[in-house]
Amino acid sequence: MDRALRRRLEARFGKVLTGPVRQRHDETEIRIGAGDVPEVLLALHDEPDFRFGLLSDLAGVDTGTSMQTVYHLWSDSSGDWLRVIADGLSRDDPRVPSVTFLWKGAEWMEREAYDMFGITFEGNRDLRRIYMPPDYASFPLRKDFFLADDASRSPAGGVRHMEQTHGPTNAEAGARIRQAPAS
Amino acid sequence: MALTPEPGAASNLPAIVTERRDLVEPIVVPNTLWQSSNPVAYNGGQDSEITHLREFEASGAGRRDDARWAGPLEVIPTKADIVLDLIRANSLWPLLSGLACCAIEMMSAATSKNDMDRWGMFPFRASPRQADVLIVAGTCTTKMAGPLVRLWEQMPEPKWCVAMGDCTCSGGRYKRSYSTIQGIDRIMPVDVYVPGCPPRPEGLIYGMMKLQQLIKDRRGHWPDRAIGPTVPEDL
Amino acid sequence: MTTTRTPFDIPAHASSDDPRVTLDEQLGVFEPIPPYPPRTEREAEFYTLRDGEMFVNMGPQHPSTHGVLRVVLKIDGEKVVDLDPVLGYLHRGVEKLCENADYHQAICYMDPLEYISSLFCEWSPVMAFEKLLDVQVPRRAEYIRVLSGELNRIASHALFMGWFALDLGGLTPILWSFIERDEIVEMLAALTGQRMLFNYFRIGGVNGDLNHEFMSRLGAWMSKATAHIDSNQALLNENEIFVRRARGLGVIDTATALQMCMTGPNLRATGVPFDIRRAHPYSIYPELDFDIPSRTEGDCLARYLLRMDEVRQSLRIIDQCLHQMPDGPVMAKLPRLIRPRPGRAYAAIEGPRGQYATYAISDGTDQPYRMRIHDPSFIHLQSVGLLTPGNLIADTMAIMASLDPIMGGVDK
Amino acid sequence: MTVVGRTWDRLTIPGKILAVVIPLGAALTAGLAILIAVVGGAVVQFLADNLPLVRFVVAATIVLLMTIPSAFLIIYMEMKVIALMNLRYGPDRVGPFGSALSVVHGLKVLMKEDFTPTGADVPVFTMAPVVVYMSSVLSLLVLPFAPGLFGQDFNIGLLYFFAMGGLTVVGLLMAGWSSFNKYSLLGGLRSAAQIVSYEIPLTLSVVGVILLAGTMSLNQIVLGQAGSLFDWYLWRQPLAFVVFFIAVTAEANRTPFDLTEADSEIVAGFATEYSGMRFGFFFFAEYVNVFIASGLTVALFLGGWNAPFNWPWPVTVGLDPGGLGIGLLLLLAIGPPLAIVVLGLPFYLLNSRIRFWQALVIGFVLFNVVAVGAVLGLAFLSFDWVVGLLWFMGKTYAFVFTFVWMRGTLPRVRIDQLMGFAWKWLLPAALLNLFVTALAILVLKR
Repeated sequence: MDRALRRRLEARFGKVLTGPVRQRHDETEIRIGAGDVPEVLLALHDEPDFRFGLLSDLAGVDTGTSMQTVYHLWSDSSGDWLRVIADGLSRDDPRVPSVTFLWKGAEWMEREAYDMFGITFEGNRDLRRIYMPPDYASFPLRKDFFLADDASRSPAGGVRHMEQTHGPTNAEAGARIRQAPAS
Repeated sequence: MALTPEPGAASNLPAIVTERRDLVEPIVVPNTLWQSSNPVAYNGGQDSEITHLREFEASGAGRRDDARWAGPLEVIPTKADIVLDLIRANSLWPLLSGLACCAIEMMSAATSKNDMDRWGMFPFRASPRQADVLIVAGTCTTKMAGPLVRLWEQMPEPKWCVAMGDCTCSGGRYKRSYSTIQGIDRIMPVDVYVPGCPPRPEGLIYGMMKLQQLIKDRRGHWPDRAIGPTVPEDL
Repeated sequence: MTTTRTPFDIPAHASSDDPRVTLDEQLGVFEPIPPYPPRTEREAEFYTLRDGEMFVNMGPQHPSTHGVLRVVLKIDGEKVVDLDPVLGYLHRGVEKLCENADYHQAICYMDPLEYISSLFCEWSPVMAFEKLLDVQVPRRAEYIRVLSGELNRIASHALFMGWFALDLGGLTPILWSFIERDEIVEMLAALTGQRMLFNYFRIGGVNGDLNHEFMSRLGAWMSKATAHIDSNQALLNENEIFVRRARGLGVIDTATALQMCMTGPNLRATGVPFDIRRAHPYSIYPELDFDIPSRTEGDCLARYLLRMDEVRQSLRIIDQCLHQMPDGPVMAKLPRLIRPRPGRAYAAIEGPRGQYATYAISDGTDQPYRMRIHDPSFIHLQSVGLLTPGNLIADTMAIMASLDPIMGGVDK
Repeated sequence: MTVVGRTWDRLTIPGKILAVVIPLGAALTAGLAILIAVVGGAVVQFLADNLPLVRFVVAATIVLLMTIPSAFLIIYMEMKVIALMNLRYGPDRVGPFGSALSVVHGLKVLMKEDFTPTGADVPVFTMAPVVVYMSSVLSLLVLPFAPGLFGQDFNIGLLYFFAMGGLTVVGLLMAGWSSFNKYSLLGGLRSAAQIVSYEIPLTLSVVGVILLAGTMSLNQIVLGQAGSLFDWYLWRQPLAFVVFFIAVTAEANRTPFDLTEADSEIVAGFATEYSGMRFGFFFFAEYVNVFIASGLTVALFLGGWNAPFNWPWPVTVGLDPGGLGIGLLLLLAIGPPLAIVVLGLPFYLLNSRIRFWQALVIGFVLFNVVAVGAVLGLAFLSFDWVVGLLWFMGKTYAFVFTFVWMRGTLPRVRIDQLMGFAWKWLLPAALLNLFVTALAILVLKR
């Protein structure tokens, strides 16, 4: 656990952070608003204090109430993985600036997050579905997309793509959207 | 064993198949024994739209026996068919198409340790036009279903299909997934099922030898093929 | 003067992804152009043909796409002008399935991701779950993990060698490398009970201790492994045709590789000795003595040779593991039903292709709330679009093979 | 049920066969006798008047028929040799050591559905395999197998050979164009570029040989190399030999120049859309081409049917069976049974588990082997064409093995390397060889 990194992060991004800097095991976590993603990541990438040169992972998360995009970074100046969570995206129209200007390799990861969650990355010049076919309408990894108990016994026999045809409002009584823990 | 549909079953589905004729027709075997806890999840419980095999059956093109088995060879006495089947059984060129994990074991079956070449199954043809047997090795997803069916239809008769692995036989570990086909016998006829996740190369070779036996028993005859899962006659 | 043809000029026809395939009666042509107007800038740019160019649809069934990848090539004669990889033909929805399975079951879904290096696919989620649970893994279990993992790395690199040669037209190397791979896989089957999808790592340890058959097979193999690897490489390394085709092909420099988020051998071939085993140590790797090979050329030949160097380092690691392995249990004491406290964990390991990472979120139930799988194949395949344009069709396969993507991992 | 029907039913199966065959044979014999009596003389006269034509037709037919077994043999050889190089067994179930497998593959291909894709140019699509196959077969016509054993001895034999070999590219281009498939098109164009490029060094490299032999007739070229190993043109034209071998490998579309059907790049090249026997024609033509390439290399540079050493002793088999008189009949009657007993007796005496009749069977088999061997040996000593054929085939199959070996070992070159190699290295080398040869002849003859 790198205490110095925590102090440096708090000193540099104190105003931008929307939550406390958390540390557990070898991970450091900061939370920022969606609009601050380019500045924060650019600073982390370029400034000599941080030098987070490697984008280790980019993921979308559906917390049940809002959307998040999560960036994991690696730096040779710190022993920790840095997790940057862009929080509070609306579930109806999640939008976040793209980081392809920094890491061109983030393009496909953003496409994947778009395909699975419907998060729009502004600035990504190839934001289309990557896994599911173009005529697919649902976003499978959203929490209001329910899996069948056994797709092979369903009427369509699993031959077609499973689609989400109902919102949470008309879900049956047993169906409850899982919500992420508050942490 | 007589089973009656449960009261909650969807009414627009065809009745339980009873005749062999009916077994040829449907792609999706209607299930009346079970109902999804969330029926709307599957686009309102509609039938599959993959109907090409059904249309093919309806067109009657499959019933013409042109150049498939007899054709110009009809003049030769019937006993010649035994020889022809022997020849076909001993020269099975698989299509070089692996879908997923099982493809590695399929390749392993063809390489030095388990040498499929010994039975004349080796030249993996890259083009479906020259292949005899389609080994569907690996998970078939719904996106891959169309290309896979096209591959099958591009292969010239007589042709056979071997479903290798649990995913292709029945869905396997992806039976809940939103994007996999729960057994490729829903979209194309299958001659031999080789279960396992993945089966050992010896398993595949055993399946291919079973296929040789089937060919010698004249199983590849198109009109005799049942499309859809193998359902007991009395169901 | 160039004439352009846009997707709008093409009469509507069925998509290749549509199972109801209908060929246009009059044309009889199946162009890979999508039947809808372009939705992104890049799509519009790609699916517009200039004079003399044409599309070639490579895949999803093609001998050298390493699975069910579909690549739409825009070619001008033999020269590749541009290409558009179309993924998803093996998308099995693993992440969603993991969210609907409990923690032990989720590991079971990991194996088929990168099916020739399954142990690494298990390793990163297992480590992430252990972080969530604050479990200390017994040292013997860590040693067994490293031992079996490095064996799996050798098997994976052996197959890489074979495929790379096969895509360059060589017939024999793949059969020779499959001999090594089969031997290793049989040995791991003696240890784990399965040939390919081992499902061996458990939260808090491994499934079973080393057994006699594994050890005897390993000993027999180790005594001749170096000689086998040398003879296999002699078939390629001294082959003029092979070297001439691979050298200077698909060169990528360090800055671009970092921009493309590359890791593993593909990054190390550009001169950065970045290896998570050293850069962000995990398991018992800090205690082991091994080198991180790196090369500066960044071309296909460097990527190939680097992997062959890694095989030798893996043999060193296996040797040390066998000598230093302590006694003790191989599983931590854990309840049957696992309910970690709510939290988030990220674990990354160094696999044969680069960084395998898992980001797991727990909400206090027995099922992961979100499980993100980061796969190096997915990242590396992306740079094919960067490296290929300007080269020939035959080079496309060589570049793709040298990056060593596995479609199971790419499509999840 | 008539009398005939009842009689027919009582017959055994051999009886039924004989009952059909004997009347049929009698009728045919009678008909043939009448036919020969009526038009026989005229036909014989016509044939005698047009002997070259008859010879051509017979030779063409024999050559056409000969390609199929030799292709089967080479296919089997390739399967087995590559398998052994890959450290596996290869085919071993169908026939002894799997030797029937190539025939089985061929027959299976014959019985597959014949398929024409939508949008194909049907006449061209149908003709392409025929063109490819016939160009291979026609090349064989001038290849000298042995003294007196060749299809036709043209005085422009080599030119004819290259003309026919160049026709292959037309067939491949037809296949690539008419298939209506982009992979096929790429394969066809690749083959056009490749064969046209390699035709030039190929032809130029043999000009030195032509200068040395003073003729373009393959027969004369082979005769010019008569003598020992050191009279072969290989030693006088080493550079030409290397250039020729590389170029002929490219002409035959073999590894490492098999770009036209590179299955890891363009699925199966020009043959992508071909199925059934049409594909079989391509498949066979490839192996016939291998045979032709090897045979031509042998004929031009390795002395053709000449033995690699001067035959050290004069062979005269002064056997006159007529001299024995009635003894010949006695020998024929008594000799074989006696030989069978003599050959089988050791097995009976030395192994107590073998019964007498089994020993006799063994003796019979051994006697046949010995007799066939004796006859062949006699023929080998007596007829120079048997000797020549054996030497020619031995050398040719050594080259076929080399082709298979290269396939098992080498990766494939890239198209630009392929073309660059032809134009930058092979062509200058062939020209250099030509100038040096011409200069040497000029200087030495003066």
